[in-house]
Amino acid sequence: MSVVADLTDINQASAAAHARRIGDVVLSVQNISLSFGGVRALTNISFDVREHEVLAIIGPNGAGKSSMLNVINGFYHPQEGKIIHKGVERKSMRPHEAARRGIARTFQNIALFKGMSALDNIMTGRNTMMKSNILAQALYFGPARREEMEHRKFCEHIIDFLEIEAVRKTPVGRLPYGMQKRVELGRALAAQPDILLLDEPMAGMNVEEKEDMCRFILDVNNEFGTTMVLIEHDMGVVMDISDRVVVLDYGRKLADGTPDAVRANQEVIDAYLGVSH
Amino acid sequence: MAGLTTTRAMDTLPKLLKHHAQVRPNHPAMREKDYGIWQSWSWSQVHDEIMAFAAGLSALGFKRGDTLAIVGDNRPQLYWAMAAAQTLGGTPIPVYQDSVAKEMAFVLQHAEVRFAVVENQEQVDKLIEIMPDCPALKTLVYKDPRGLRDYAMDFLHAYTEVQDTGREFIKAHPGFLDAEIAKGTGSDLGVMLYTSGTTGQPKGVMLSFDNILITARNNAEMEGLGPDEDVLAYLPMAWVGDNIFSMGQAYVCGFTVNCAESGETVLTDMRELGPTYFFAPPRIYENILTTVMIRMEDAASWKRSMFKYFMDVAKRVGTRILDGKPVSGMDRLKYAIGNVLVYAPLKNVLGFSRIRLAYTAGEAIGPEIFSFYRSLGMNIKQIYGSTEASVFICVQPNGEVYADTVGKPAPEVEIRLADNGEVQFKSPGVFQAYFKEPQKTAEEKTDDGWVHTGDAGIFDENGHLKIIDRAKDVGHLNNGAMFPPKYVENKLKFFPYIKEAVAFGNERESVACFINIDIEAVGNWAERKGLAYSGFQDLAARPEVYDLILECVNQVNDDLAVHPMLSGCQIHRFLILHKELDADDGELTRTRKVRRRFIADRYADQINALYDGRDSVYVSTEVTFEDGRKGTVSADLRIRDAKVHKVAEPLRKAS
Amino acid sequence: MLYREAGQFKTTYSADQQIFPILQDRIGFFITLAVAFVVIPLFAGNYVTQTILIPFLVLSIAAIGLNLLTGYAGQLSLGTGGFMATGAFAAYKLATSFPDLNIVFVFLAAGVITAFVGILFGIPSLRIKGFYLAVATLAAQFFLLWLFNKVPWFTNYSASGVISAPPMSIFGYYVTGTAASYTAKYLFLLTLVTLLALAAKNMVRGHIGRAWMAVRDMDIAAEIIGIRPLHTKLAAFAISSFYCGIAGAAWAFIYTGSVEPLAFSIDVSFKVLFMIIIGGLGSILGSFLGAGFIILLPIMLTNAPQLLGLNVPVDMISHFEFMIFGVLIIFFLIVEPHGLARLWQIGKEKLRLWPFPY
Amino acid sequence: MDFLYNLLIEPLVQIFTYPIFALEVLIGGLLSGVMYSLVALGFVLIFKASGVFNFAQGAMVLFAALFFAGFMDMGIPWYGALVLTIAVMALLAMTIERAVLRPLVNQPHIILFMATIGITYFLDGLGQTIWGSQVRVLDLGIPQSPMEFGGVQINQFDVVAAVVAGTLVAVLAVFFQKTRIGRALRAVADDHQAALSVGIPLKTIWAIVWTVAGLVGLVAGIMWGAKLGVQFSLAMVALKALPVLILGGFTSIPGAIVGGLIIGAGEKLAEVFWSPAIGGGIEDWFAYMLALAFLLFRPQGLFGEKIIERV
Repeated sequence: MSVVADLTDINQASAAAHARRIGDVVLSVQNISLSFGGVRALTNISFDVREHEVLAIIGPNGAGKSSMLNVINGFYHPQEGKIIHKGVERKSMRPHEAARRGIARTFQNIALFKGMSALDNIMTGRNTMMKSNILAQALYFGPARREEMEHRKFCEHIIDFLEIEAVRKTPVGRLPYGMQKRVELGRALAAQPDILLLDEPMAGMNVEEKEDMCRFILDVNNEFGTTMVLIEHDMGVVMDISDRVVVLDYGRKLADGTPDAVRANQEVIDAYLGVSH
Repeated sequence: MAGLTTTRAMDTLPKLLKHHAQVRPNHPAMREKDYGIWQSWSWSQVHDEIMAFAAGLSALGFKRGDTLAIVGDNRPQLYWAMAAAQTLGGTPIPVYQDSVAKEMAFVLQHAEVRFAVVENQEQVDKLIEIMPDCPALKTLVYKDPRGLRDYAMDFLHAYTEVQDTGREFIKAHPGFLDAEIAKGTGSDLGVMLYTSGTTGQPKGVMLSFDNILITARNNAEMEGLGPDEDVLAYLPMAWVGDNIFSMGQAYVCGFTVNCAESGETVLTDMRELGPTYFFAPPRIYENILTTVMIRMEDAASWKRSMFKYFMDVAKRVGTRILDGKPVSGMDRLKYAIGNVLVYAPLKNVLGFSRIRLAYTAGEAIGPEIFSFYRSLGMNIKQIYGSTEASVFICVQPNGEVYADTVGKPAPEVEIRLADNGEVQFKSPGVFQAYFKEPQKTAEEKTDDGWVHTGDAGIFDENGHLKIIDRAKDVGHLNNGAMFPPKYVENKLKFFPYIKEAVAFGNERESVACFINIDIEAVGNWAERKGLAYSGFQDLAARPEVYDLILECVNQVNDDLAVHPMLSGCQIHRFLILHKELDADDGELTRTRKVRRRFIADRYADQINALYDGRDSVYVSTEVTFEDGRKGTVSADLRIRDAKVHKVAEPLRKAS
Repeated sequence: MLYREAGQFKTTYSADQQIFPILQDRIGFFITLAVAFVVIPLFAGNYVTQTILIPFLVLSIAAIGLNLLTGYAGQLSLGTGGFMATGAFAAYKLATSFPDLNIVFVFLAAGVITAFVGILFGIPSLRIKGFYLAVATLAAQFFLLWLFNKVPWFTNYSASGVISAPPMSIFGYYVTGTAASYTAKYLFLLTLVTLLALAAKNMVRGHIGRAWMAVRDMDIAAEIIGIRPLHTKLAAFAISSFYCGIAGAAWAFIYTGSVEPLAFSIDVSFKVLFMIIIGGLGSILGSFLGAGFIILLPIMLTNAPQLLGLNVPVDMISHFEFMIFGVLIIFFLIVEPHGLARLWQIGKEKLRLWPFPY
Repeated sequence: MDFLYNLLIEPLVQIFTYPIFALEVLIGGLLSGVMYSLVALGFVLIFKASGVFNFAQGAMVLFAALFFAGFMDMGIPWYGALVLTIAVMALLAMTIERAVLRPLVNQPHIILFMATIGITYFLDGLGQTIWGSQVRVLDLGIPQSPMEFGGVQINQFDVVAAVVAGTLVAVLAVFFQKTRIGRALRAVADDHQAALSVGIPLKTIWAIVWTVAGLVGLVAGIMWGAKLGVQFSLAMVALKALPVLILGGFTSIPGAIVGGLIIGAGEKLAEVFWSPAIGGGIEDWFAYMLALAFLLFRPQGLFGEKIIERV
């Protein structure tokens, strides 16, 4: 897997970083079970996410990975189990509440706002932090204007960070796939989340694009110390960039541990790695 | 320029910096397209930034006489670092950031660089890699912390943190920097630039403040540059031009230097900024022109024809109007309309709207490209210069701009032509020496300060210098007259019908030449003429084609005859080759330069035929076809005499 | 061709974020204003002012309002007429109950009241989307009209059910009632429209605007990045209704002077919807272009026969009008589904890149 | 206080004191609800097949009625008129498909919706240009007089209408279940690719659907026309069908029918027993309010299936 090879050096650097920086549990998923009208999507799933770590959730299609993310950010409401986020316990909450509590995510099929420019898309990520009332905006005076400028400035840093200066004002609909993925990442970052959920950030990318995306993910984790939970199919990438891996299969948790530990786990090998990938 | 005389007193860049910080504190000194807008720094801000960094450097142990390497794209912080080094009496050495580690290692070693300021992680990695070879190098400062978070080495410092310590340092030692600046004099070493000579290792050209500032000021006064210019800094900082335009002249005039967002965005940034003073090598102008033509191809037909019509108008009168020559009212009206419909919008889209002065130099620029921009009303001029001269040797004065000259000697520049035709100059800009290379210095520069350019040139009747060839390639006819083959060949090649030409004459009675027709151009011509032909060889042999080429040759002779020094080089006889000169056959270099010696052997008989009066000669050459097969082509080549003017009575310049 | 953007570089974000970042556009804008405020009042006759300019301005307000809701927030509404009626009657009640209240306050208050009504009928938008919502908004249309018809209190118990605006003045000039000059009416309206349009533009380029567009483009994603759907949609309904309310008040007080609920029938709702579709969804400029188009079209249709020297029976003409109007609408939707604003956009780009095609 | 009494108590008192009358009202309501169902059916057919929210359905009802009445006034016997009108509607459907739908294919739904409003204007204009705007009585010889079923008075016409409507629905059901085209149409509703795989080009399918909708409109038009006379206000009947749609769901034929019945019954009852309390004329909006109230509890309508959103 060429991506892996190219990544190793970056990886060592960041590995060192993590060793220093991984903290204690910020999000704890406990005995989550979810079903849609009888169809079981998740069965009694539990795992912890620690501060500053990159946690990968892997598993064959239909293993319930996306559902897991949807539960974490409140889009699905599990029938059983609870989620403890930053010490606060909750069974279910509306997605926008989750967002306001610092959980951001990107989507498997890009979910950008097609009608808006890349910049505006990223700016929407700041909306939760923008306070000026409607009247102030209508007049666009003092505080409202200043607020806009400050947030624009912040977003420009993200744009610079993700190297999308050139497409800043292009409507996202016109951007190539890889770029859209970056913009989406940017939108999530704009919210300065403490947990970032990435749903197959590299799906459908070519090798270079994957490399870039890996670099960005690691840089984000380094520069901002953002905790990351990501779903990814490319085992090479997963083993490479993640500190811990949770393996799901048919809605059940098979394993949970360091990449090497998981690689060694017989159950996983049978259920997953055995499957051609 | 009254504006500039005030700066005469200041003989170093740091002194000029203080001057502008006082005289025009709020005038923008630098801009950089970053985070989506043009971040701006006024002169007083720039002054403070530089002072802070200088202080920080000295806190890190940078001392008078130290050297500071600069590696990276054009970034304000890097320019400031140069000024900071100069403030402390040290010497900045900008390095080509794209040069491979080995070259870079050589430079840093040779210049005994102790400090380096680099742009980002990429350069940091590169320098760390070569550090073992550069024992002197002890301190690295990086501008962009991205990705360097985990680099623990203690010789690494962030630009901003250096500035912070600097600000502390200034508090602790007020007046220290002013004292340092006061110590500086014009004779101090201002900057050291490594030029990768065609042969051997790069040489460190040492330029004093006087070299830079006097040259910069002379040119600025000649062109009337003021503090309100905007230049776009996009050419490598290690190149002498950038030092003169973005440092020397910026500090002399106090105008604004603008840094592009990145290499890819130069053109868009250019369009946004609309510089007033611009330099670019010919190929850039050429690329822009090509893209213009390509983009126009896709335009609606009515638009295309409008474009074509007005471009013709411009070609006819644009340049004359620009040079203030008389033009009929009707044409002026047409030009005005064209300006509204085509020229102004075009310049706007290209970002040339505000240009008052544009320079080009390097290799010769194609006359049609040159006149295209001038006809749009853009004052583009050629200059002739070198690193050793702090750029300016010759400049085309306003109103006297010709595509085929490099202009008159720049102010305070003396030029003499050696008997082999080599151009030699003497000027305030003449470099001090090559660093640690006394004998190389001696080769290039006489004790009384004349510098060899290695170019052969002549002065035309308007006192403009023409560069005709590399001096070493210039030969002599038996009558002793100078014979620059490339010059003759280039003159021939300016005709679309002639693709290649090889001129002979060194140690011979007269000049004669081989000619390669351009199959495209001549082919079209033949079709228009209704002339049927079976292929290259057939077409090349046609008498009509010979007539066509003969006209070209005669015109060249007319031109040459005008000039006393070159009239001897008129082409007496020529033949048209039966095949294209080809790199695969070893007749050209891969860069399509004629390999004279090879051709001399291979076509010995044909060359003799040119001189022994035969009117045709048999030739049979081995050729390599596209698919690599070898074969031979043979033919009888006719030889024609050209019309030659008596050298005795040179006639008026034709046209 | 007219643009000279080289050298118009931005050194601050506020310069980069302004409504017209390009100098030539700013100039154009101010010229337009100058013409609207100075030239037109000087040269436009009463007929033109009354039959074209004033209704144009009034409906522009409504169009902007609906565009905020439908074009920006993506909530299709057919209740515009109902909301305009609310504005009209609210203004009437206010003006008659507090005779010495300034007309500006009357209009604003009417707008606010309508905003609340709007929120009320916006609530279903939380559960239902698209055409379901559109149909739901028809409820507002019919219920409100019925209300103003049936409850005599709204018309101050007038037998005819018709309300007529009391004469009101601003800066000593009458802008409603018979005493008001057309120029006064026009200038008052124009000022109102200018301010409201600017306010709208500011909102849509601010974070509330982005929230609206986010909900429009992908409501799920919007919620997941922390945009509150309830808050956002209701805000859209409120603001939109505020504009429609003012439009209604202006219609009743300044345009017609006296009006009955039927004047705000569902046809009005459709007219305004046409305006924003033809003008361009999600474009303030489009609201004006659309309003202009829809106002001028019938006028031209009615006058066309005379111009062509035909005399057609009146009812015929009205039927023809219906047909041609319908055809033109369809034709236009086929030619440029994105509306006049898009055409304008394209033209502008061409000028900016002139002489290049792209 | 009075008002509240009239609103909440009085109607119930009425209902329980005159149960027969209430029953009659209810049945009357249900029967006229069938008419709503007819119009709603037209909407549903088109929405199912082409995702177009066809606002012109009402106009088509009027248009059909105008032609039918027009032809009969010209002395053509009713079956002749029927055939002619059917031809007209088919022609109309094809024209619409060719001139409006095809050019606008793949446009956002709102654009197509606007287009159908355009069609509405056009049809209203055309119909009246051809047949004039005066009211036409349409006499099918069906007695309006009430008849008695075990003490319950029922309007014969309504019964006939109900029967006709019922038959039509049955026919449609058969058409959809049994015929190849019908199955294709159902396939289209599910997804267009499938439809194509059935081997019937989308164009044809649309033309057919619009024709069928036209026929449904024709029947509705004849019925309404016969009841209220053929006039412009018929177009407004369409608006009555909209709340039915919300209730029944845009894509459900049974929904359209049941919804129609509910609306019809509810409207009549409210009209008779409640409107005195709030001053009459409530049929304009009552249906909508009813539907709206209903929606808040069941957003996907009566028969619409629950939407599971995914990301």
